[in-house]
Amino acid sequence: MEQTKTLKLVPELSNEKLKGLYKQMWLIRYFDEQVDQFFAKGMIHGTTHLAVGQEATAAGACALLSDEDKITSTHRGHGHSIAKGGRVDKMMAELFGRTTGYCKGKGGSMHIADLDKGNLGAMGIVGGGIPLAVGSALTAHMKKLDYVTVCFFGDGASNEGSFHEAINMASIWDLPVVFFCENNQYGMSGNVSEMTNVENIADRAAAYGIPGVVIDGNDIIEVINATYEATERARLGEGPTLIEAKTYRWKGHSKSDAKKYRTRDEEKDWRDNRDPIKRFKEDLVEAGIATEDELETLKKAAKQEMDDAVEFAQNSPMPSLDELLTDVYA
Amino acid sequence: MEQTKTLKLVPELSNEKLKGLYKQMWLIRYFDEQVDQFFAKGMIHGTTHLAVGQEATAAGACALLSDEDKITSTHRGHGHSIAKGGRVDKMMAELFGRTTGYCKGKGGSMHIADLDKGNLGAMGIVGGGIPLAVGSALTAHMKKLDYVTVCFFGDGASNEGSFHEAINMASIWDLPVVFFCENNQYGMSGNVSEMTNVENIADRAAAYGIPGVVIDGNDIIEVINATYEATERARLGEGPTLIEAKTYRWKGHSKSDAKKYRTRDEEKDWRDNRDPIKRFKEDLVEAGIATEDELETLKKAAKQEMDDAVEFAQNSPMPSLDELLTDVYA
Amino acid sequence: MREITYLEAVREAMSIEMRKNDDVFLMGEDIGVYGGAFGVSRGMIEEFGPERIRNTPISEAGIAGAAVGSALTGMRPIMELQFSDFITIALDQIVNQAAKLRYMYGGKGKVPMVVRTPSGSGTGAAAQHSQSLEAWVTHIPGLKVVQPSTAYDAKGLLKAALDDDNPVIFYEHKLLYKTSSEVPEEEYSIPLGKAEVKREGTDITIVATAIMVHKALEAAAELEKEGISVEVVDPRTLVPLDTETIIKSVAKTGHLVVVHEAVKRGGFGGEIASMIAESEAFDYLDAPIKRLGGVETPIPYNPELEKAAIPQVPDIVNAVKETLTKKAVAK
Amino acid sequence: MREITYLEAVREAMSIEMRKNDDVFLMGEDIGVYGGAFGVSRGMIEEFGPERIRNTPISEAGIAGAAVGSALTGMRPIMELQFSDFITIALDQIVNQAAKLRYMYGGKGKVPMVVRTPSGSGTGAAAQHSQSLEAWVTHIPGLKVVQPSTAYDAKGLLKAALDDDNPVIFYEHKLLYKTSSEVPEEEYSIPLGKAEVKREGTDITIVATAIMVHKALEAAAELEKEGISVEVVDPRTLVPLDTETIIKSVAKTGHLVVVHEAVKRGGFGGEIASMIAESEAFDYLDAPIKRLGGVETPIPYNPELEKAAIPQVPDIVNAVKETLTKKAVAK
Ligand SMILES: Cc1ncc(C[n+]2csc(CCOP(=O)(O)OP(=O)(O)O)c2C)c(N)n1
Ligand SMILES: Cc1ncc(C[n+]2csc(CCOP(=O)(O)OP(=O)(O)O)c2C)c(N)n1
Ligand SMILES: [Mg+2]
Ligand SMILES: [Mg+2]
Repeated sequence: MEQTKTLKLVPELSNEKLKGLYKQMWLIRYFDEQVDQFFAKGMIHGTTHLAVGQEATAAGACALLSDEDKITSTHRGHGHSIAKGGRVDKMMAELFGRTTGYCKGKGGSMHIADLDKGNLGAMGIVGGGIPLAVGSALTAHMKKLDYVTVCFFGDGASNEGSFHEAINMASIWDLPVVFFCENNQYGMSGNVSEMTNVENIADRAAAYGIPGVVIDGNDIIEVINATYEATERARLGEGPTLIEAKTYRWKGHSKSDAKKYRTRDEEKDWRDNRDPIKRFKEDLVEAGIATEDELETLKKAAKQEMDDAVEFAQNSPMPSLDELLTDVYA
Repeated sequence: MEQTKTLKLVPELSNEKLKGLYKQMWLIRYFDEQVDQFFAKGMIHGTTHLAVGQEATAAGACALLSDEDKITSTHRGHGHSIAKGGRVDKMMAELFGRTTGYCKGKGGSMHIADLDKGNLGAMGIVGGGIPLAVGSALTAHMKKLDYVTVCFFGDGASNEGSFHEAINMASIWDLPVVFFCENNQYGMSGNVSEMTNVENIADRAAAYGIPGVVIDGNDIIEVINATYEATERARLGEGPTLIEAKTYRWKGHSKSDAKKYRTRDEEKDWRDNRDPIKRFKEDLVEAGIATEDELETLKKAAKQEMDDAVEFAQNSPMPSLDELLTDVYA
Repeated sequence: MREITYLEAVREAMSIEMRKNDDVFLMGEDIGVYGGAFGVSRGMIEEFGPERIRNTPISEAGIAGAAVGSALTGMRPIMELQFSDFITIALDQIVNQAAKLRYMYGGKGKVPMVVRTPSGSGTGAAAQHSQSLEAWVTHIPGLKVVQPSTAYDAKGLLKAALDDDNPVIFYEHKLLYKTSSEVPEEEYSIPLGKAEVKREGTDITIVATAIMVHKALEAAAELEKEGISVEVVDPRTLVPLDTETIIKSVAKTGHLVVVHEAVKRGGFGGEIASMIAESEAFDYLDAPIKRLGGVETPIPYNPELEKAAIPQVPDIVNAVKETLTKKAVAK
Repeated sequence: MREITYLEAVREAMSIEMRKNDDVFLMGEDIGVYGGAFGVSRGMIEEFGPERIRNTPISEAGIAGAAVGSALTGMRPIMELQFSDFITIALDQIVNQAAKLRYMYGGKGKVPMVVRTPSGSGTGAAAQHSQSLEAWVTHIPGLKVVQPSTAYDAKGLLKAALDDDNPVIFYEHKLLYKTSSEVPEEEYSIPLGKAEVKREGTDITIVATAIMVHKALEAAAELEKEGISVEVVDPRTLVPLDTETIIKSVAKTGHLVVVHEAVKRGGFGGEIASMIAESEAFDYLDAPIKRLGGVETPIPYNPELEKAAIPQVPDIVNAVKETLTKKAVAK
């Protein structure tokens, strides 16, 4: 396994899997860029939160999860959904409010869930998914199932009380859950350095006696390794881990954002010098896992998948008004 | 100042002040023991939470506070109230539901407040006072007043989201507030070692980049020193401190508690070997600050004050029914 | 038949279910050896062990969220919220997650959880431990809301709540815990959404909830002496609400008094009264509807003030008399 | 007179007050350079600086509690709660502390704070960002609750809220932010507890709140064409509620339709309808009261479903017609 050594990968991943991840990262990027355009054109209503620039965290953290494993996602959740096996056509249909969407058009961008694939859903309440992930881990613990739950949340969410209560509970019960903080430096506009008094969100692990790990969230290899170790630990019954992946969202917070709270230079730096896809591409090529051409083909395939998804979404039917009153109670 | 050296006191306190604290500790103990008896006899209704055994934390933490300085208190707040200058007659009258009580009989044991003395009030919601203390500190900060706010809460409260949100806010704004955790080992029944995964609650300071200090809460000298340092720091604009004082409540959680969650041996150990009043007495005598006789006289004076308070309370009038509808809106 | 207390009935309903179904467990503060703040779960940890009688930290939002997450993934949690006043802390998970997940997900997933919580005043615990906030949750689509008034109802309704695949908020009144009634040993279920006429009468209908059912019955007994025949309807579940039974009763009596302990303003009595004012029963109303509820103050500590803050038997008696004398004029 | 938007009116009221009174400050998430999620505070940090336009972490309970504590100690905070749905997180501090401290303390202390928060659906933000939960806070003694429907009202009511020594929850409707009306430049105050008849009429009264005021006015204009004269009453503040103006109108018209966006079940419409059903106006009612409110579902994402979830102009028109044809029979 010459190449994985070069990649410094801890778990073993086949070349096919690695190339699949590369394609997936493009799929995530294309999806959110497409959504951005549709919003700009007024073709999608509501609001949306794009994760362009953060592809490595979603793809890397979910890389080794099975369909039995669970995730909880956030308002910025398209990437998580794709990485957990979600179909971009059903996702795009959801954003178009169509019956073929993941939520039959009732949830929209912020609430995509795919329970069959272990995606417990995107939550629009910042920090709202953290206790929920603990509950999912509690089920695994009580039913002696060996799935793990990876809980995504942002740097901003780490200031919610739910973060504190939930991680404390998981820590005392040694639950199989991985708290995965995507620190993209900002909440909506608040910089993490203004909103917390610690250098790293992962430092907060000390409050719960659990490991706290800081990684480069734009290096998918680091993300895979850290999540692998944390999930292994969780499966062994040793309890939760708090992973903090430093990353950056290239776009504004949501559809309307003048981004006054940061500089264009800062954005350019992340975009030009820390693009997670570009970096993975270089790694793959250098490690001899794929050629530039192969990767270009994968990228094109991702684009094609997106184009198909858009077509599917646009051709899907709108829900009938009868749908309004269904699905409230089970 | 020979004696204060022996006492290892950092701030300077006059002998009178120290003797006053000794008497105050007895007043706190007598108050709560009296309340305990009244409850047992059915003379007071509702519920109550006694701090017998925890006298050093209240008395020590408030020892150097002025009337301008503020505290926020808890359901277990009689000691805090007395230590912050509260009058036991008005407190006892409150427990008897009389018009002469601190709250005119409307608040009862759990809600005694004395705004004139800087006691912002006892809160019945566990953790509820922590954000409130931050607000009080924010006022000091914004109005450039130099009072500090000491926020009392328990080990159990440190698992509430409000603890996390509030301390984080205070830490980023360097507010003049001291978070004073009275770790009496238990919530209502949950032992702190089962309910958190850290050795010390003070370890949680790491999550906010503030100092965390562990002290023996049954040694009033340690309490005075630690609070002094924290308030000095606060007044200098250097921000909050989290103090954890290890202590123990001798009585049950509230009026009905079979105390099945702990052993009689454990209770006996704290009572016999770590009585904060006995300890302070020995310190005072050894340091030559007071004689046994003098201290006995102070103790008797405290008892007398309590007896007077009870008489005052019992002879005070009940509120008229008209009182029901007043005081809702300012 | 044997009599047991309301508290025992709640415990029994939980225990029977937990013996049968491993997915059911109880989670909350001090529910272990302490037995819960009111002793409801006393003895349960001895039978079911600490995994299924799961003592939690003081973290209402965390507990509620863990309940939601475990329910979504296959468990059937019961959360004991120590005092119903603390729902203020747990509400996001209950209202924004539990109640909405299934709808937001287009009908996928379910959240079968029961939040059991003691409410009401009368214990001298003052403003932060004595509220009746059930109206809040009735306003939230996706939740069901139950308020048993007797031991018998408590056992049967809790069984139905536990069988329900939706989040159910189950209000237990503190002062009812020690009241007894005949309760079968075996399990039975009282469907959610079925009111019960607790006393039949012909002159006036009182719709009363929780402890007010008993006060209404007392008032009815007094009024009977004066020849006034009172029908007392206990909705038992606020959501779903058995409008049919209430409407039928009002259509029969032509007079309606609604009584609850919760503060009158914004209380669920408004929903019941307006439901009638909107329904066909409106035409049968011979006098304005009268609502009784708590006064517009926090609950005070002093016991006399505390009693005065909520409707008492004489208030109900008076309300009935007033309603019966105040005939509609213009119509 | 110049016209400004509702959003500008809110900003102007805050700014005027902040210029005069150093104790007033604004605290909330992203209210600084970002200008708040809806842009209400845009430009204010430039004028007042970051101390008084205080950007907070995402900590709704912490912010609310800090507001309470600062109010109790002499400041007059305005808290911007980014979406009113998040009150689920801040509620303990608002309900168990802010609303009750003064009463619990026997009349000592006061908590002069304003919680400003955008509510309502129509932006496609789905179930967790579109609710109208004002009924909850109306149920809590100690709080005041304001719901302006126009730019003019927003400015005047916010001034009154800022002057009030009690906690006031101030609901701003998202879809009203961009609506304009004539608004004086100087400051003025609209007393809390004064309803306004937004349109006079003789056949029927519509009591409508927030955005429903505008839909009711549209409906009234349509109905006028058919010769139906509609009076539209906007309570403006739910607590205190101007029952007098509402009763007077209903006594005049003999018919009442109540409309709000909030879910009908457990909504404040129940309070208004029952208040009338209990009042002397009951005798003048010629038909059952009709309430319109949101359907019993979370707010869906799809724009057509979203619209269908809350009352629209045709629904109001129909409700009026139904009410006018459905005369009371029995009385
Ligand atoms: C409880 C709550 N508060 C505020 C918001 C509004 N809001 C949505 S996203 C966001 C920023 C979240 O920051 P972070 O957790 O870092 O995630 P990111 O957006 O950076 O991915 C805010 C404030 C919300 N949705 N929920
Ligand atoms: C929010 C909330 N949850 C639960 C309770 C019930 N309760 C009152 S005191 C208490 C234990 C508090 O423990 P701790 O903070 O350690 O304080 P202590 O009682 O030991 O002084 C509990 C659970 C409450 N009053 N408020
Ligand atoms: Mg972020
Ligand atoms: Mg404790």
